[in-house]
Amino acid sequence: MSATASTSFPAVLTVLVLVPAAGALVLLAMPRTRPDLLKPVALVASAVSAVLAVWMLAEFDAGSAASFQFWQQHEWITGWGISWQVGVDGLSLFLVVMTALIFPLAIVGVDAEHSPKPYYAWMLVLEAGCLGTFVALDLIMFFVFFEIVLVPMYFLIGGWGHGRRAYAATKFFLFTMFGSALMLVAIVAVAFLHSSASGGAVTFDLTAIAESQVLATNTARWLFLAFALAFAVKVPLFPVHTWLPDAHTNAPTAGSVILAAVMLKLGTYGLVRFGLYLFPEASVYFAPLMVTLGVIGIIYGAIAAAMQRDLKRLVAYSSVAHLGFIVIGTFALNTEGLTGGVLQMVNHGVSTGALFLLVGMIYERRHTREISDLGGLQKPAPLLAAVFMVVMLSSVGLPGLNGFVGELLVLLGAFNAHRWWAVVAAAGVILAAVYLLWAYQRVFHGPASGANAETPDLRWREGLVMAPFIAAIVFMGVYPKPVIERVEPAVDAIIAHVEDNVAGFAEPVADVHPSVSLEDLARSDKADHNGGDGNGVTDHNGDDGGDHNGGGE
Amino acid sequence: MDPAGLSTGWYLALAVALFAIGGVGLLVRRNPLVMFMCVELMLNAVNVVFVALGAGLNDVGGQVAVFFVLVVAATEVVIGLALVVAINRRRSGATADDVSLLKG
Amino acid sequence: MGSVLAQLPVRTPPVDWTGLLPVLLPGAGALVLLMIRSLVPSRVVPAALDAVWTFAVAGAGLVSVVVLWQRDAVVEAFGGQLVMDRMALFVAAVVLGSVALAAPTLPRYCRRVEVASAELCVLMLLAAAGAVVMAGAADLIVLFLGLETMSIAAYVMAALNLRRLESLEAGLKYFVLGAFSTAFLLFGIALVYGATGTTNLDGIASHLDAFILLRDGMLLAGAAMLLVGLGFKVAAAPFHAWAPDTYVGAPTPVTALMASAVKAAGFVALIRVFVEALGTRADDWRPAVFALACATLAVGSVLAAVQSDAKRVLAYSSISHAGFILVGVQAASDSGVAAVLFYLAAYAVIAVGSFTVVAVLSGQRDDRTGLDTLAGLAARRPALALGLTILLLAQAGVPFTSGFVAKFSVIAAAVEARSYWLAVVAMVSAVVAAFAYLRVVVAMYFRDSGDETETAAETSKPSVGLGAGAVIVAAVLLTVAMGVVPSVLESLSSTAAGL
Amino acid sequence: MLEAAWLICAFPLAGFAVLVALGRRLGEPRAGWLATLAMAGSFVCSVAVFASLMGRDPAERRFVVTLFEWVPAGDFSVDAGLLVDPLSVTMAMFVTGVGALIHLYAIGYMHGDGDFSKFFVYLNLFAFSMLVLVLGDSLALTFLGWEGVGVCSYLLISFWFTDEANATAGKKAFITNRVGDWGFMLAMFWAFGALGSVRYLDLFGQADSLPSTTATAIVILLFVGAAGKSAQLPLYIWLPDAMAGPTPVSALIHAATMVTAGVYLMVRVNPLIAASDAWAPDAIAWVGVATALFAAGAAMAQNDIKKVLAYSTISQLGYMMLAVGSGAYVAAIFHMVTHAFFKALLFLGSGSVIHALDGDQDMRRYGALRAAMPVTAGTFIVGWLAIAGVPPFSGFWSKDEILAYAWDSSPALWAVGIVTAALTAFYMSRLVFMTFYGEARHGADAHPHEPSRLMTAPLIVLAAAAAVAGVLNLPFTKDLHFMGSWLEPSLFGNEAHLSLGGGAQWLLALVSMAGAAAGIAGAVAVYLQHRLPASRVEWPAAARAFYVDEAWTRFVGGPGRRAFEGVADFDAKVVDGAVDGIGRSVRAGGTLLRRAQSGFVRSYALLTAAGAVALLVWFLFRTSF
Amino acid sequence: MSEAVFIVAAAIILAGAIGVVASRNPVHAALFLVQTLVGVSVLFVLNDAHFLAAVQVVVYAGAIVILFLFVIMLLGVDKAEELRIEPIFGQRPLAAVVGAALAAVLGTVVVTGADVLTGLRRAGGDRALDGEATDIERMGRVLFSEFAFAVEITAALLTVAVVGAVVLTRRASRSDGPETADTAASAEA
Repeated sequence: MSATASTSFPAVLTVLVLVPAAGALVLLAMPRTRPDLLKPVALVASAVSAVLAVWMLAEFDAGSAASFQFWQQHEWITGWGISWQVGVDGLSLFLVVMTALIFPLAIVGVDAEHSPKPYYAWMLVLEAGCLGTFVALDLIMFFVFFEIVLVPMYFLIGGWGHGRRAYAATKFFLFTMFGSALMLVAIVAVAFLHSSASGGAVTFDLTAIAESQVLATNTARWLFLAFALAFAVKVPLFPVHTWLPDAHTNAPTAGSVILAAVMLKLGTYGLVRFGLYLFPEASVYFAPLMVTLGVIGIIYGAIAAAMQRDLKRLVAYSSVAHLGFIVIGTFALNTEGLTGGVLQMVNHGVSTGALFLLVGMIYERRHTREISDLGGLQKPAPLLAAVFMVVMLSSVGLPGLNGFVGELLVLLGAFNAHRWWAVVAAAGVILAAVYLLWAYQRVFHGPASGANAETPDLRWREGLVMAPFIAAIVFMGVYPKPVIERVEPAVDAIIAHVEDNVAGFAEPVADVHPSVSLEDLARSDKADHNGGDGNGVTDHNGDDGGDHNGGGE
Repeated sequence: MDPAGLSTGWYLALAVALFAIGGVGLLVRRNPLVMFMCVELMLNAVNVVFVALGAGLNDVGGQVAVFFVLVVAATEVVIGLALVVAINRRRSGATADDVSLLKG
Repeated sequence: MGSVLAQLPVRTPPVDWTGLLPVLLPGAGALVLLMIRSLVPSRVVPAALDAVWTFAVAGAGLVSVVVLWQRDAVVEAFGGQLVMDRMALFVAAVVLGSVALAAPTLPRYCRRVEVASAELCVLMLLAAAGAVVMAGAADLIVLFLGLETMSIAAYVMAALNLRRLESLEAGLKYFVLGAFSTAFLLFGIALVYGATGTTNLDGIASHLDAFILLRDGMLLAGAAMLLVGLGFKVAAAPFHAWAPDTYVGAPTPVTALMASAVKAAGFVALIRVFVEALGTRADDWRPAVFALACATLAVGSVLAAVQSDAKRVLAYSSISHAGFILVGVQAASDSGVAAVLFYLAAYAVIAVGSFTVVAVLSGQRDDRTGLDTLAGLAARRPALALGLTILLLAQAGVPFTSGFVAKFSVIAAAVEARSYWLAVVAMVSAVVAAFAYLRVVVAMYFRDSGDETETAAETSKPSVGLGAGAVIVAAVLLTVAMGVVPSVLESLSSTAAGL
Repeated sequence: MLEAAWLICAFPLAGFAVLVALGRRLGEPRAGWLATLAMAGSFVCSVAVFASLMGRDPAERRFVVTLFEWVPAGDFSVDAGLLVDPLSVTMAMFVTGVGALIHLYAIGYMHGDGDFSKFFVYLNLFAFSMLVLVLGDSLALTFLGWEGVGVCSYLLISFWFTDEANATAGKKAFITNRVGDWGFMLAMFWAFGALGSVRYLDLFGQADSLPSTTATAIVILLFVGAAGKSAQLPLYIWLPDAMAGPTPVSALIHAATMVTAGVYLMVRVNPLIAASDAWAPDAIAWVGVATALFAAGAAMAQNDIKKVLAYSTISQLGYMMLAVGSGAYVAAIFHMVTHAFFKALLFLGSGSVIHALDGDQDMRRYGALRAAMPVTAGTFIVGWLAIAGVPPFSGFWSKDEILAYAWDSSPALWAVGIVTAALTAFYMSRLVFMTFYGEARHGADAHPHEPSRLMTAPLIVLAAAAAVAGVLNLPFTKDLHFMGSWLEPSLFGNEAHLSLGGGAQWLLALVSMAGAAAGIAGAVAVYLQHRLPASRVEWPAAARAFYVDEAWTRFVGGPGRRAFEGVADFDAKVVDGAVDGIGRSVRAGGTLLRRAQSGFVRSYALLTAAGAVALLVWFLFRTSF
Repeated sequence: MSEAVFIVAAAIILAGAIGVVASRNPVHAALFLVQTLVGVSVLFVLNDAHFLAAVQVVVYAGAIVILFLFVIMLLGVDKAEELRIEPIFGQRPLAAVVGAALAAVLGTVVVTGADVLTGLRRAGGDRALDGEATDIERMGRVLFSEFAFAVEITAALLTVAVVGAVVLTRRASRSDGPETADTAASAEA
């Protein structure tokens, strides 16, 4: 993929990553006497990068979305061929924007329950890490950010979480660390094998390695597995998903929001950027496996979600199901599927992030997440219920809201690639309705008794936090085109890359016929009339449909 | 005169035996002092090896090495005995097995 | 006739005094301090003098190292016996640096725990001198003597907290096993000498280059024995058993030194003997080192995960780090050596820093190191907790710390040498070890110090003190700096490795 | 005017938006009026569109209004576009028309409800979705409306959510529909896979190039969807429960419009049906007629007035599917329209009865109400005659046409249809007699009274329509076959041509009249003259709808739930257990290794020596002697 | 001739060694040690290392063993050690096995490898043993030329020894008696 630097503000991505980090340092330096300033500072820091991200979105050249834009490279560890190389293309653009936008919302929306200084500091570090992961174009740099995000999240869960927070935090840290342990080995192996095969110096430059496919088939497959394991844990795919429910359930609200909205995407994004792009052949080879796991995840996650007694746990498991869609879309290996997958990354970020915020609000009001303790909240809190309803419907995949577009494309793509898996996966749409509507009914419907009856409705601030989410949900459902047309070129490039580098692989597409215009139809009608206008032509009647002659010939 | 009249192998065999005995002694004796003596046995085995090989190589290096081994042996004994003394201050008649507070 | 020969002058080798400085300064400094302390009555000179002096001497040594580094010719400091090449200088820097980092903690520590600070400092410096000798040794005999100087000093230092029986026990165990392994080492030297006719490292190497041994039994047996002796010094399993007990029993600053300087010296010896002298026989010893590395990694990380004492966790973790460094040795390549050197430098800083934190917290008798005493430290001393956390995360290999870069470099070396499985084992054990560190973090952050009955007085607000504070801050800053901009240290270590 | 067809959808959408924004501030009754106006506006638009469409030459009576590109990805591209053709406009007209009337009625009916404005928010949203469903120019867009109406019905059924039963009913409706939607989606994917497009025009133009198996698969999958929406066996189960919603909702959504979407869809894709294997339409026909008979049987024994109407709706939908299956698309639409009139009428009537008796829905406590509420009674009776198939009321014509085509396709279908017709006549008469005739059985405290004008006006209009709608499509001569010729352009000549001559048709008509008469007579005998006790005809099996619903419930609540719990346990115990197990085993290994660290220096020495031996052995292997 | 001497010396050495290991009383052990040392010095003589032989006797037998005896007396630990019981389970059998294995392995390697020394035989130079110089002269020259630095370091080594001995044997300022409960506890940690 070619790369273009931004003329007006070349360092935008670097700054984007560094601003939150700097904000964290500032927070640490803040005097203990002014705790009231902590949140504003954190907010400003994250808001700045949000603004930068939006500016970037505006500047982004949709025409050349397949190439890395705002591209920039600095020396980092020259001796080992490691460089600070950043850039965004259609795949990462919206993930970056979403990340940069969700963090301020999460910071505004949720106050630190205690010790705000480290809390906001960790949040900012987390933001820097996530953004870094999405913009990194150097394998080591990617890995570095991919790993560093564990630390702040670990402390957020352990320090501000509920329940078995220490257990959940440790489990999260070790599980994901184990996943990426092998990836580091694989990364290094890729670099060395690449340099020895291509005779060049050792480099960890993603594009350089990916564009010159020099690895032996078998080696590439092994390495792919090492990468895939890391990403599968992050995604998470069945059966390495069990850290997710614990982490989500015990994390503080903001933590779960970020975890769901951003951090799970690190895995799916990695699968595209470092799976398909780096190992096209292996991706094709293992596509059935990945799709199978994805489908299992969809059904399995949905069923497990339906049976949860803890609202947050339920939403967590729903993520397992939704991420399954993304994976099958990715490994459908055609434009529709992959586009849908990328779209779904953003959609899931928005709707599940919003869901966790809402669950957090409910918890704040009722101090329980046990579904059985809740009920009838819609009476005292109609607005909350309404917002929840919209978000829920988008997560169910209702047409007209964002969830649908992604799912539709994913399933379309999957249907052309792995028909019967798509048939099963589509059943996941039913299950989504089952667990979410059931949960909604148990929480919001029915008579409100006791404490439930006094549940306060949405406050202004909360409303303002939710508004952007709702807006995004509706907009991306009604008019996803601007997003798609920025994503698709990059997707096409990836698919083309796969096709070029895998012998005998052709993108599984629908067989397209020339589009039919009204005129054609009218003409065929004419013919039909002239033919059929005689006295009762009997070969037209209902039961011998075999030789019905349809509208056109 | 010619030491090769008697093959180096014999010396080495002897040394190995001595070394092994010393090692086993260190493993089976509980009195720290005796354990140190066993270490001395092992060092002497080394000395034999050095001298024998040096002779075999017609090289003085072996003897030089022995010289330094002697020095080191001396210092080690000094420190070892000092340690034993210090420990016996706290626990008279302590055997090697008695000092096992640290474990796990 | 013999009389004729007797007339001939003895050709004493040329001495390059500046080249000798890295050895001379600590050695002479030790003697000077010894004299001051034994001649001048103690009320005249302040108690802190020992530490300050040690720091100054080590600093001076560092300066001399820097100066020597500027020379591009290999410095034959003392004939062909002490060759201060770049690697030697690098390790000398690590050794002296760790001494300099360990010193500032001493005044308060020695006063609190009542350890004879003068002798401690003297021994520290002498040990450092011995370590530097090991680094520069060009001859197995010299290497051996340097090693003994360092080790014997270490035995004594380990036992120096005379009021604490554990300390004496640590000394005794270290000593007995040390002597035992020394015997093996010597036997090894003897056999190699027999096989190659020389104890000079270059001599050995060139001899093995020049001749294909028809019968290499003696050589290989020697190699095995050497591996035992040196493996013991770097605490490689199964020769590690002394390490946990000694680390825990020894006065904490001494432990810090053992984990940093002593380890560094041991590894440089390993490199000198195996990678350089026996490099031609790498195919024979690499599998053995492979096995040692795996065992060390496994033992270190798994046992660290089940400890309930912070100091012991660190002890076992240092074993697992030894395993990582062995991975670099196993690569038997220049990049492997570079990785080892990088790791040694990074880990020296981390180790001294972490053990200093422990030393600050360890109370009157230097034995309050249980995890429960750390409970709620974050609330009582946020800065201290943060410092220790960063150091622990660095040990876990979290990015943007020197620990990550170090691990990366050894892994890279291993992969480059095509020993993928060793790399995998290393990474997996890193995860297990991470669990151990996280337990410490959990204790500090997520567990509030509930059972603060009698310990409260002592541990609730431990006073860090200027020296220790400075050390910790320095260690943390260095750790992070080396993680964010590793290229400096990376280029240094590769130069030292002759890359 | 055709370009402005989007206004049809725009009006209710605007109404929805305004009501969301400031519905609460508008309050009652203004919110209701606003919504009603929106519907009226959109009705006017659709009439205008209809007119301008009439102005064109039949072959030109198709028009596509593309608003914007909705989802363009790769080969897949769907626009937010409206397909304006006779079929869709017909639908649009009666949806908006009946809709407007029911909105009007609802203003009165929902009087005093706390969530008055919210009710109309939902209604307008529903109308919008329904119109998108009808006018959409691609399967995808239809699906958008399809799911939209589903959600609205969910929201409206559980409108009074404080009652668990309503909430459950709403959920049931949505989920059951989702099962159908699964079929719809797959059909959409398959169509895309086969033709690279889901635009109707492409489907129509290229239907014949499809392999017949593909076409069959698509049709069957679409029918699964249709069966969900249009409450065919076995997915009908949600509709009877859906009566939990407010009566206007039942009238609008669960009688007149939404439930007919399935039929509309099948008619819409007639070229695909034409291209599919013969068994596909037959299957549709049989499912339809089976549903019709089944539901009619169930309706005979219901005591809840709305349940009776619900089952009768299902049964009538069965008729429509029968029509679709036998290629009588015009008849299907014709019956859909007439049914919309009289069933809406009946529901609204029942609504005002329930209203009058303070929400009591049990017919056994009704009786002799015609005196108290003459208008309701009168209009209701018109509706009754219409649905019972008594000429010249509308129902007779539409149902008769369907039966004629059914006979043409296979006499067996016709026979079942006739029986159903007789049953229909019976249970409707039963309903009327129990409600308006006989002696009053309601409590003394109840004072049945005629509802407000707002509510009676729609009744009268609908009654009129129900009475005369038959003229839309009179069978006597081709020229009177208005609807048939009007819908021609949408059917591409796939409409089956009746093979039997006029005489035969007359004969069939007479038989069906006889059937209707028999049914009414039977009802008179049982419920007016009490010749034999009602219990003889109301068998319990029918009262419980032949236990189908129970079976479903028992399955979902029993094995289904257990399976789900099994999976959840598997996750908690096996998968997660494995993870924790690894951790535990590591710790176990650690504690084991700790033993080796015994603290005895001599054991350490032993370990060292052993290690030395091991190394020596290894090197011994490497030596060459 | 030399064979006979060797055999006798070897016998003495091994006997002494076994004596050291087997004698219950440390004093006896020390004396057996002397026996071994003397035997070794005989071997030195046999190899013309007269200087070393002398040093061996003087330093080892004369100094070190005396040191041992002093400490034994000082601490009064000259009581017989009970050798029949072995507290650590399986220590002795394992020790025997390991010792035997060690001997066996080393034996095979060394003996087979040694009868042809692979090292170079140096001709002439200060180091050659067959030169005219006496072994003392020879060692002197080599020690102060080639190994001068090593000799220097021994200074540091001895300093360490002295300092260490002093600091360890000096009475601890405030020794708090036999360890108390909490020491044990901390040791458990």
